[in-house]
Amino acid sequence: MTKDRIYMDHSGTTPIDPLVLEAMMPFLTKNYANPSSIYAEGREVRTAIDGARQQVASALNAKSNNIIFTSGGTESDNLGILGSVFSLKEKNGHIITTTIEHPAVTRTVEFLGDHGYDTTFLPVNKFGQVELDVLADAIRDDTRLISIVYGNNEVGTVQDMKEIIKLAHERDVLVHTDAVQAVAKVPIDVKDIGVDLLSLSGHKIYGPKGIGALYVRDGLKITPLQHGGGHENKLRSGTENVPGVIGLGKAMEMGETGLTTEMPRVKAMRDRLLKGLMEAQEETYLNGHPEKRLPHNAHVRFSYIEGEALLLNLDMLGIAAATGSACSSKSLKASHVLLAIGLTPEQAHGSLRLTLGKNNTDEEIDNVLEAVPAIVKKLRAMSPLGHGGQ
Amino acid sequence: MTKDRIYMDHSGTTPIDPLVLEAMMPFLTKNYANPSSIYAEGREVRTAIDGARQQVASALNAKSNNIIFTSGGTESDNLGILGSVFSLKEKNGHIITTTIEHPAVTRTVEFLGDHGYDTTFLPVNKFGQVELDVLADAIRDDTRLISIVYGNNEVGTVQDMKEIIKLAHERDVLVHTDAVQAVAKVPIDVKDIGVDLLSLSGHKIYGPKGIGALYVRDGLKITPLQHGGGHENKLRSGTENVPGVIGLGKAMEMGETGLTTEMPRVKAMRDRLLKGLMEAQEETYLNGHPEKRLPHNAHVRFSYIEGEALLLNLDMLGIAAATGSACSSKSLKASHVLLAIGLTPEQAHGSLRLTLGKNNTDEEIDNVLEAVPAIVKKLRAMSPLGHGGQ
Amino acid sequence: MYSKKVMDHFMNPRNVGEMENPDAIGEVGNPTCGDLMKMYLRIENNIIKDIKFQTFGCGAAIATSSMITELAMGKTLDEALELTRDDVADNLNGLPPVKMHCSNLSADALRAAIEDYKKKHH
Amino acid sequence: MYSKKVMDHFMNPRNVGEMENPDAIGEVGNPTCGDLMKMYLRIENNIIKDIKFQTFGCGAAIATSSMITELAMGKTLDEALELTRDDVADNLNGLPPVKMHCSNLSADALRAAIEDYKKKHH
Ligand SMILES: Cc1ncc(COP(=O)(O)O)c(C=O)c1O
Ligand SMILES: Cc1ncc(COP(=O)(O)O)c(C=O)c1O
Repeated sequence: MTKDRIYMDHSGTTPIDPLVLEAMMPFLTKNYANPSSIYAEGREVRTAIDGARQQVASALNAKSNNIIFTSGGTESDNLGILGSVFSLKEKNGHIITTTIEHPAVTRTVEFLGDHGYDTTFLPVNKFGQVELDVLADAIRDDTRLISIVYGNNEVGTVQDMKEIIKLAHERDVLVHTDAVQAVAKVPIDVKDIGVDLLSLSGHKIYGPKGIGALYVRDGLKITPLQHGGGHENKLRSGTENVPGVIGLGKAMEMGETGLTTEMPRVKAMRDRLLKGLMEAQEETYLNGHPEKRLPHNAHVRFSYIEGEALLLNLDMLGIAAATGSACSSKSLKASHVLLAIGLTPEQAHGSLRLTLGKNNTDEEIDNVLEAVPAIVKKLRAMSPLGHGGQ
Repeated sequence: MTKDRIYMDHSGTTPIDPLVLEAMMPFLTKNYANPSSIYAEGREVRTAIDGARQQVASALNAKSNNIIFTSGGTESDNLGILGSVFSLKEKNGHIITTTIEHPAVTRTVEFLGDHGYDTTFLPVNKFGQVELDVLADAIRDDTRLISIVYGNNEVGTVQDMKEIIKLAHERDVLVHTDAVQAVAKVPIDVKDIGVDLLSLSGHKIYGPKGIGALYVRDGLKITPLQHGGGHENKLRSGTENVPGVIGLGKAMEMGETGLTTEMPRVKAMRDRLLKGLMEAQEETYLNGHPEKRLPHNAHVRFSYIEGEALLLNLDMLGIAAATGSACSSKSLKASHVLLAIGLTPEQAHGSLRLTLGKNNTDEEIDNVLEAVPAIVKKLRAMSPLGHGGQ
Repeated sequence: MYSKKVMDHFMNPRNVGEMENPDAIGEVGNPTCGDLMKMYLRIENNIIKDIKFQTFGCGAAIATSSMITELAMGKTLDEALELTRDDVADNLNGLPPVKMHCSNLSADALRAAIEDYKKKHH
Repeated sequence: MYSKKVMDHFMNPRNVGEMENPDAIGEVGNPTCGDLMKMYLRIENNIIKDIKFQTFGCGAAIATSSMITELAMGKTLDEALELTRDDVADNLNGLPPVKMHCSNLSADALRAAIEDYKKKHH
């Protein structure tokens, strides 16, 4: 990304932090040995993997043996959900998730639905929150697993995970949470919240793409999905992505520190951005919860315009952002998350997601606050709806 | 790996070629965008992925749309086997594989065996070859898939894939081949051999770890195993491991070229190494086929000694190698491949695998030819068996 | 994703805006994609003397709207009626396949406007 | 994987080799791992005056063989009989768990040799 471009799509992916890359470099060059080998080079790599596993564990207040490395958040979600459900004695039953999950969870639960399980997709309130009484009503005697996204990737709503898990455990139901967006954004202590399974991904936290991890609490059995040489404590086979593992370890360590050093500044920028966007023109609305939201996420909706057109205009001005518009997705369906919080398809179309990162500056916020209102104005003038059309 | 060490475990893994790493570096640094994004940075990455896919395809004489990127050879094997079998109309039947597969195939076929499929593990002859008449006899009317390793990762035997596939197709049976070790070692033309599915892995061909690909021939349907955002033409979800993909593309391109530029020199070194090892002492035997073998693989067996002890001694002398000894494996079981070619457990123990690479030198061959016989002599002198013990 | 031509028409749309007292208006929408197009015509002697559009929609929707106004301007109604979705896409040097059916509504909008005119002047 | 002490005993095994006319021989093998150990004793006045071993096996098997010869040398037969697998492992600063049961046979080999001696001199 050239210096003059402004990158505000950190929920899409993040650059690799230079310190993370520095930690990875030896493993992309001289330390290339296979960690399963018994010679010195292999043992050295094995030790490094152990260290990275400890880094990931520590950042979550877990232990090394709770951590399974995977190829990313998607695999972690698949393994967390299918692996735990398949290892239960009962070969069917009921699975609960929400209407605002990432496809990695939605499609996986649907897969279970296609294979003999009952599934419930819980509605959320207009802020994108799972309501505890709605959840309580949905739990059945044969409910096996509840999977709820910790921090939503679109509107940024953060769930009351501790209460959700408490409720689930009172009813003896396992809980998986997709924390791909929440890790390194909000403090997460797996012991404190008591979660059973938690997914995370490298490339959302200044680590590399193609690596992720699944936390599995002590004593919980999961069935492996990928069969082979028995790597990762026999739970996930495949030669270890060593540079990825090392990068994820470092990124988790840095992410934990960044919660106090970086995140307050990011949140302050985000707050100023949100305020500025809301004040710049009429009929502009916040999506998601005003307080219980990921600290880097600004998600706003402008009536009468369409998101792809907004993004392309921003792109021409050098600003990288995301939208909930169907027109920018392959499926051409409006964001299921925005529909779930009660927007009409037309409303969903006009949404803009700006997700900040530690490299963003106040000056960039100023630039975006200048650019967006001008584009909204231009597009509204073209629109047959609302202001433009009347 | 320090310069004075000698690395001869290229079937375990390979260093990343500096040119491969050079191709990857932009994607580990500035080109970090998510290829699914619509802004300029994302489109640029998408274009790069398309280019890498073309590189992989070209090296196999396939087309871009035949290539699915995965997290490695293990995932490719899982997806190739399970994905193709699960997409068939018939929900059971018969699967054929061999007794010399990598665990990524063995365990996957066993998984099918545990889930209602009949499985046959074909024996091989003493050279590690699948015999066509044995295969022909094993095929049943309800045989759905045959999975056979192209070049064996231990003894290096290369199968007559074209004949195997011809036979299978005459009987309307799909063929998957695990070509993780064969790619970039022997020429592979998927059109010419007519294979249906083929697995490969980055880190065996001077590419990165944690990336692989599955070739799927035109018109063949597979069922995805990893559910999510529908990446990889809806067949394998998960944010693309972009640096890995780019690295694999470059590695495949270089591997293709290397078949004529590097491999003859590697093979000549291997031949000299094998000859030297066989001549250095009595009761030394070649494992695998004398000609139909991977050009970089030297696999020999020394009576009366045990492989882990041999490896550790080599390691102390700075030589990295592998063995078929149980004692160096986590399971403590002797190599199933060596047992399959007819060795006793005691014989299997005394095997040494040296797999050469393009960075090995004639001088290193000299060093190994000096080191191994001395160690064999020393260990035999300690041994209560054979020479030592009598 | 989009051709240079598409981006040009999208960023600098021709004939955009509302028309005062048009002779005809056509409006179409595609529920799948949520695009909405409004086409205004000024017609003299069965010739399109002026044309304007308003579009709620993605880049392709805006670009195709702009393109059809260029294609239709000055044409007779019968000539204009022959303009197809493919004409629009071709003149834009192509559209992403997924957008071909979704956002390529401008020929329909033009047709709707012409029909509106014919109905009124029947 | 292996401690320094194990590697030392493995690379420089003490008391390795065959013994001419030993007073006793013990031989044990572990079919799982394929290790085979042979222990030779020279005994005077119930004291182990000399001990030698031959081992077919992995690093741990060789190191434990070497270690037990050091531990047994000079001991009375009764003292030597009290040496356990754990003594061997402890004196080597530990063994990898997987090798504890598999390759830690040297105490058994020593016991077999002593029993061989007792049988002969009963
Ligand atoms: C909430 C959430 N879950 C899962 C994923 C998938 O993770 P990955 O991109 O590593 O496959 C993502 C990111 O795309 C995400 O935002
Ligand atoms: C023949 C064979 N198949 C499959 C694999 C697994 O590939 P990966 O290490 O990329 O998971 C390997 C390497 O370990 C192999 O040698």
